[in-house]
Amino acid sequence: MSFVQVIFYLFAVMMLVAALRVITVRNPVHAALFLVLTFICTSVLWLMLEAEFLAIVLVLVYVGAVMVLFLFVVMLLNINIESLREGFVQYVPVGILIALALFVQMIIIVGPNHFGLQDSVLTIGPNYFAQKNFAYPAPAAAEYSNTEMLGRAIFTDYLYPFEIAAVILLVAIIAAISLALRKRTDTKRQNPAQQIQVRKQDRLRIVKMEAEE
Amino acid sequence: MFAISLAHYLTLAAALFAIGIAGIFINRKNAIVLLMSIELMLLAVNINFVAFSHFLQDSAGQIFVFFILTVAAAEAAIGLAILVVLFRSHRSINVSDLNELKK
Amino acid sequence: MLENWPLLSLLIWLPIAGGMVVLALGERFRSAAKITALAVTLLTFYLCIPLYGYFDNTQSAMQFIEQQPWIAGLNIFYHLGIDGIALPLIVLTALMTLLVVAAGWQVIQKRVAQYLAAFLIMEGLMIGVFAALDAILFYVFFEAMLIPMFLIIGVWGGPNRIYATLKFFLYTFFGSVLFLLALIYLHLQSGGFEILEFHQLPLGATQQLWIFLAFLFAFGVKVPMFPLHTWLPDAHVEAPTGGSVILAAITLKIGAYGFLRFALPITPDACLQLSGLVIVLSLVAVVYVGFVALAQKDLKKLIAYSSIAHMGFVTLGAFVMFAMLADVAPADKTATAILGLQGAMVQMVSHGFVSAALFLCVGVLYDRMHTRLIGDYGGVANSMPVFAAFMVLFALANTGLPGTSGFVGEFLVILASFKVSLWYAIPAATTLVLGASYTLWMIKRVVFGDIANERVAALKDIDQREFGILALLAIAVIVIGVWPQPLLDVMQPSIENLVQHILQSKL
Amino acid sequence: MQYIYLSIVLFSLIGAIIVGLGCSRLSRVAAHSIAITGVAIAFVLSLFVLFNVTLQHAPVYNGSVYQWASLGGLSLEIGFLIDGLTALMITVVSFISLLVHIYTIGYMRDDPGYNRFFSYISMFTFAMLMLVMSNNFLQLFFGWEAVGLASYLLIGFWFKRPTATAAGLKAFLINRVGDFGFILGIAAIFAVSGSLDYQTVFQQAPVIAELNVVGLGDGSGSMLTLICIFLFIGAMGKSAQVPLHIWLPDSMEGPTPISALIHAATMVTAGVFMVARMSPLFEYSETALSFILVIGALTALLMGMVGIVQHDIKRVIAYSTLSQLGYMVVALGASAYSAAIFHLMTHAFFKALLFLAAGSVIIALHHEQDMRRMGGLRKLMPVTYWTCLIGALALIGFPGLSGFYSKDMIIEVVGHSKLWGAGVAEFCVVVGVFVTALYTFRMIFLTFHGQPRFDAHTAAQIKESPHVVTIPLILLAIPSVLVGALTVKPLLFGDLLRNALVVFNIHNTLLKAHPEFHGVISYTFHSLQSPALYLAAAGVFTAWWLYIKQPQWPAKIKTALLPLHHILRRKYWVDEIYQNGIAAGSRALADRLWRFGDAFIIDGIIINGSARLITRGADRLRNVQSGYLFHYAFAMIVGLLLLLGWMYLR
Repeated sequence: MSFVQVIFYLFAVMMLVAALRVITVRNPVHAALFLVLTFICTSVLWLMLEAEFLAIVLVLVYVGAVMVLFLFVVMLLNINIESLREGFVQYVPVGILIALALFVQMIIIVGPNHFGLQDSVLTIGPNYFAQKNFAYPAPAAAEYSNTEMLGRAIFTDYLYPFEIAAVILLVAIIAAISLALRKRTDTKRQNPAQQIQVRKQDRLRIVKMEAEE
Repeated sequence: MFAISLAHYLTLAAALFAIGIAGIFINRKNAIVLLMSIELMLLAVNINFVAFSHFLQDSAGQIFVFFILTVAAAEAAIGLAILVVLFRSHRSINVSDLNELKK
Repeated sequence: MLENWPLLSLLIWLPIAGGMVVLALGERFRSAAKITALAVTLLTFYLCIPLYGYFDNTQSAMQFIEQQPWIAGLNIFYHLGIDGIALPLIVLTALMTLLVVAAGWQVIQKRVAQYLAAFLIMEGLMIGVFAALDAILFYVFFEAMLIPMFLIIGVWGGPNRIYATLKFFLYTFFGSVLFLLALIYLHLQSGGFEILEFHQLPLGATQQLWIFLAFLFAFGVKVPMFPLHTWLPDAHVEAPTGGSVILAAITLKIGAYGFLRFALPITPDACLQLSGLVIVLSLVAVVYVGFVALAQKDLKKLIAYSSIAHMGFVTLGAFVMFAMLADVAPADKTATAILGLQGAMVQMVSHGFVSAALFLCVGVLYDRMHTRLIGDYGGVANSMPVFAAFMVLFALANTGLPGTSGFVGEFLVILASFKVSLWYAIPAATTLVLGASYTLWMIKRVVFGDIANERVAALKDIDQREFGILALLAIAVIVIGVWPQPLLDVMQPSIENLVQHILQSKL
Repeated sequence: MQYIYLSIVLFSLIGAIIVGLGCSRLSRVAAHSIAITGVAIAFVLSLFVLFNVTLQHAPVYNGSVYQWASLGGLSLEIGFLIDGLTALMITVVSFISLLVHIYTIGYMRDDPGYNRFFSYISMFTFAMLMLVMSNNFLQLFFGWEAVGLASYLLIGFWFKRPTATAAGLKAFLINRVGDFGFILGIAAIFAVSGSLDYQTVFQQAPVIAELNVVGLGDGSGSMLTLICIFLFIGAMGKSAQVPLHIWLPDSMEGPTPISALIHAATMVTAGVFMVARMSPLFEYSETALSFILVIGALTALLMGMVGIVQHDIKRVIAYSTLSQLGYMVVALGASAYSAAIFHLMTHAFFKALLFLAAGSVIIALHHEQDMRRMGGLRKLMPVTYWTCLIGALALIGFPGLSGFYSKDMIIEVVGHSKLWGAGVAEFCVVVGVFVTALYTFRMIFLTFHGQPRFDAHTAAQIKESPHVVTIPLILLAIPSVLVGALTVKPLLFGDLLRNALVVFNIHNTLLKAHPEFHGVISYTFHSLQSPALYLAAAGVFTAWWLYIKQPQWPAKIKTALLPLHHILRRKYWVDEIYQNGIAAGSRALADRLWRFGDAFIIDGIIINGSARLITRGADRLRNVQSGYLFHYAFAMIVGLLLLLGWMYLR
């Protein structure tokens, strides 16, 4: 086993285990943390695929922002875990069954031989992972910069989609804010504009009283 | 030499995807974990994209992942915002309580 | 100067833009909205004058052509143009909208601006239908027209309006979906959506048959032809007066216009093959619906059924020549076809005036009494003599009395059908008896007799506004009846051209 | 000349329009002056035209006024055909119309609808003139329907009376049944000849006579017979022949001037005029002529008999009109068109006279129409009595009076007819003479002779009618006496109508009856030998015996012949058949068709049924939409599984 293989298997197994824990742990906070672990393992695998920029983005944006958001929400909401886990055991067999079926199907359909990357029809077995009439790509040159390459592509050929993606994000921000924002009526705060506009008669009431003996 | 081939990555992604699916089934009432399962599935797809991009030496795959990340982030943000609103009005994020459309 | 203007576009978009303005003015500027609406309809009607004036009725080709690319990828054009068949209908549309706006002046209390805007937009769309030379453009106008009418019935209608609007909408929509299918098929065959190219398109017998069936459904619902007619009485009963007027005067004509513009020239052989069916349905409409009209207790329903019977004459006139035997001399066939088609066209225009007038009359009564049941009336002539005179005149026109427009179309169609066969002419001629029975029996119960109740006694005769509207229609009805030649002249070359085309087999 | 023809129709139209539009604004004097001026001008011009045609032998005028429509090689025009027949008809029509206009001033004096009435009768005059002056079928049909319209409006003139509006509706609808045949006849003529112009069609008559009907039976029916019968159905409606006669007695609901104008003198004669005008066609079809003969004969006898048992003075005259129309139609059937026109003319005068005289009696008695409450009016209303007596004598055919010549001629020509049904017809018309005399003098005796049967209070108020009423009576009495003797030669044996009528020699019964004409006097004496005269005398005598000499006898006869009396009183149940059979039947049919056909089958089953089906189906299908998120997710995943499976298996 080469070093690359060791790394790959190590992180692949770690990722799968973490993913499994995401869906099985009782506490959503733990689930979120396991999800973070899954992402981190994935970013290592992406580094191995020479997608450095995306690997870093995954950690920075996903782990750093999205997952934190998840954690925030989970902790913010006072969730009754027990009611949510009703029927958990009952559905485990179904879930496993369907997941397995899907897995098998995907291996067959989305597997390499379906795309003409392997010459045999279907060989599930030791040769399944062998790459036949398809050369391993050469390692990138030293001066190659994945970020630069992506940047060039995004700002030239994919400019429109990029802008659209930006707008989508903007929309998402606005939508999220407007959804989650609520006017609280029970807080006490000052309104300077109103304060300035106050006139005497609003505050002062002159009451005439009989002089007491 | 037994290098890491495309098939390795595809199989891994398939397994991750299947776990995501299983997650949806198992946690069918917990909206937050549902969202997480969806993230897992998206991640599986992304792995496929990056792997193909690498082995086919085509940067389009990575660009696509870039956009998927954008959309997924947006989706997560809005999904969570909805969850917050939902929780405020229902005091629960139990998916079984969410069938107002039918009524 | 005006002849270089895009008159047709103006006629279409001016009312639509006017409708938007009226809509924007809204309820807060009620009177401004009303005046704008009236001004727009007047201007639109005024624009019909140069349209008629510059129309060259010696040639059969399309005139006032405007063509702009619209959806280039599918060869769809913004292509407008009219011939002698469309011109009278456009003028009729402009006139009727004007009358409807005037008729709704004080009557409508709820959301006047929206009401008027709906009619203005409707007007533009209807003119668009008559002027479109591109099938998709036609289809868009044809469908868009449903929306204002749907709203008019649904918002300002009677108590059962939801049922009526749904029925109206579903019926029409069902037909037009089939129409769209036929258009797509024709597009695949010809590569474009030009109606005039469709006319020349060679089609096999089976293809024609299916296309014709689609057309038959689409336009048969609109006309409406016999088994597809039950939406009309309901829609009329529930619609406000203006809605009924437009529905009867214009939208029914769009069905018949569709037959003349699409079904006859595109699928002449299928028309020939199925002419027996269409003729029988038309005759059933005349006889059966005539009887059904006799049984009605609701004024509007009665007039609605009478409309169906009269539209039966339109379809009869349009199809009767196909039933002529093959061994008849071509010249004879052409003459009969021209007779039948001219009769159908005159009947359309005449029915536009007469049924509109009758619905307006019912509207006048309804505004005062808030009932449409014949039994609630009686002796209206005592309290409303001027109105009674108008109503009797229009009723007589409805019975097809010579000297009124109602006679011309029926007479020509009966002449044409006898030329084809005795057995078509006899049921057609029963309209003389049936039409007179249901119309005049209604008149007897509503207008004549002693005053039925104190509400009738308290009726006020029509005011100047109503008088003006009814007088205008009365003049139109009598002028066409006494001298139909100018109307026929406008249509003659186009109809001759159409007849030349449809009597040639495409096979 | 063309302008004169045009002005004849236009002046009466203009009168109608001005009075009609200015209905409520014009004063009564202005209204009747305008209307009467219009008709008077029409009358003077008609007289001029008649002189022009008779004395100066003006050629036949046939020209168009304007083109109504032209399409596909067919030209429909409005135009005039002026020959002897037209000239005679327009003179009669405008003369009687003029007198009725004048008479109306008195009769309708107290009516609130005075101006409207003048507008209607002027319009009616216009329509009738258009009808008779037409040179084509289109205009003929126009006039045909327009007189129907005028009669509808005039019968229902007192629109507050339910009976009047019902009678108006009935008249219009029955006429429409006739028009149904008529328009089919016109359409048939167009189909075979390609034209609606009289001249063109008549020229093609020999060709048309050879044609057979396509699609009828074995294809051997003659087209021309079909056309003629269709046209005659129109005439049956307008001229009130059995079985389309029922509207005429009911039309007596209208004001009396209308009964005189429409239902005696002009409108009902339109059918007779039309058949005479179409003689070039009818001559070719013996079947149609036989049909006409039999229908006319039945009308003549049966309707006369009903007249015997009527109590309403106007109804007696109305049934008399029916009977006399039957005579005219019989003459048409015997191909003696000129005799029919001759009788039409004489009848127009004396029947208008009778109606106006009856109207005079009715106003004097304050709208009392029942003869059982009259009697002894001879002294009180001398002018009315004498003019009415002249009319009655003319009606029964008193020698020398106008009716004598025309009716006697009809009886003679029927005897010479060789057509199928001529025997029956002859029997009917001969017996009809007795019947006519009986009911006419029954009316005279009941009304003017004997003891007054009204109370003294009424008697004190009765006085002779004003001049506007009596002058028309006198003016009508004069032609009722003279016109027969004066015109028998030019009409029957001269060439006044020769241009207009076509009679084949084989059918020429007139020629057979009178091979030569030796002058009016000898003709009169010749007729004195005929049995008709003695039958009429017997009728008068019977009436005198029953109603003056032995007034108790009628009641005895009535009990003795109760079934017969019943049949006559019920008018052969024709009204009941129409009312309960056809009208009620079609209403019931209409109701069934609506409720069952439209409401139940189309709306109930097809439309709402399909809607219900969809609703129910959707209700089932809706359960799939649980609203639970995981159900949808599950569905998606299953879909994904299936998709992948499909991709693999592909």
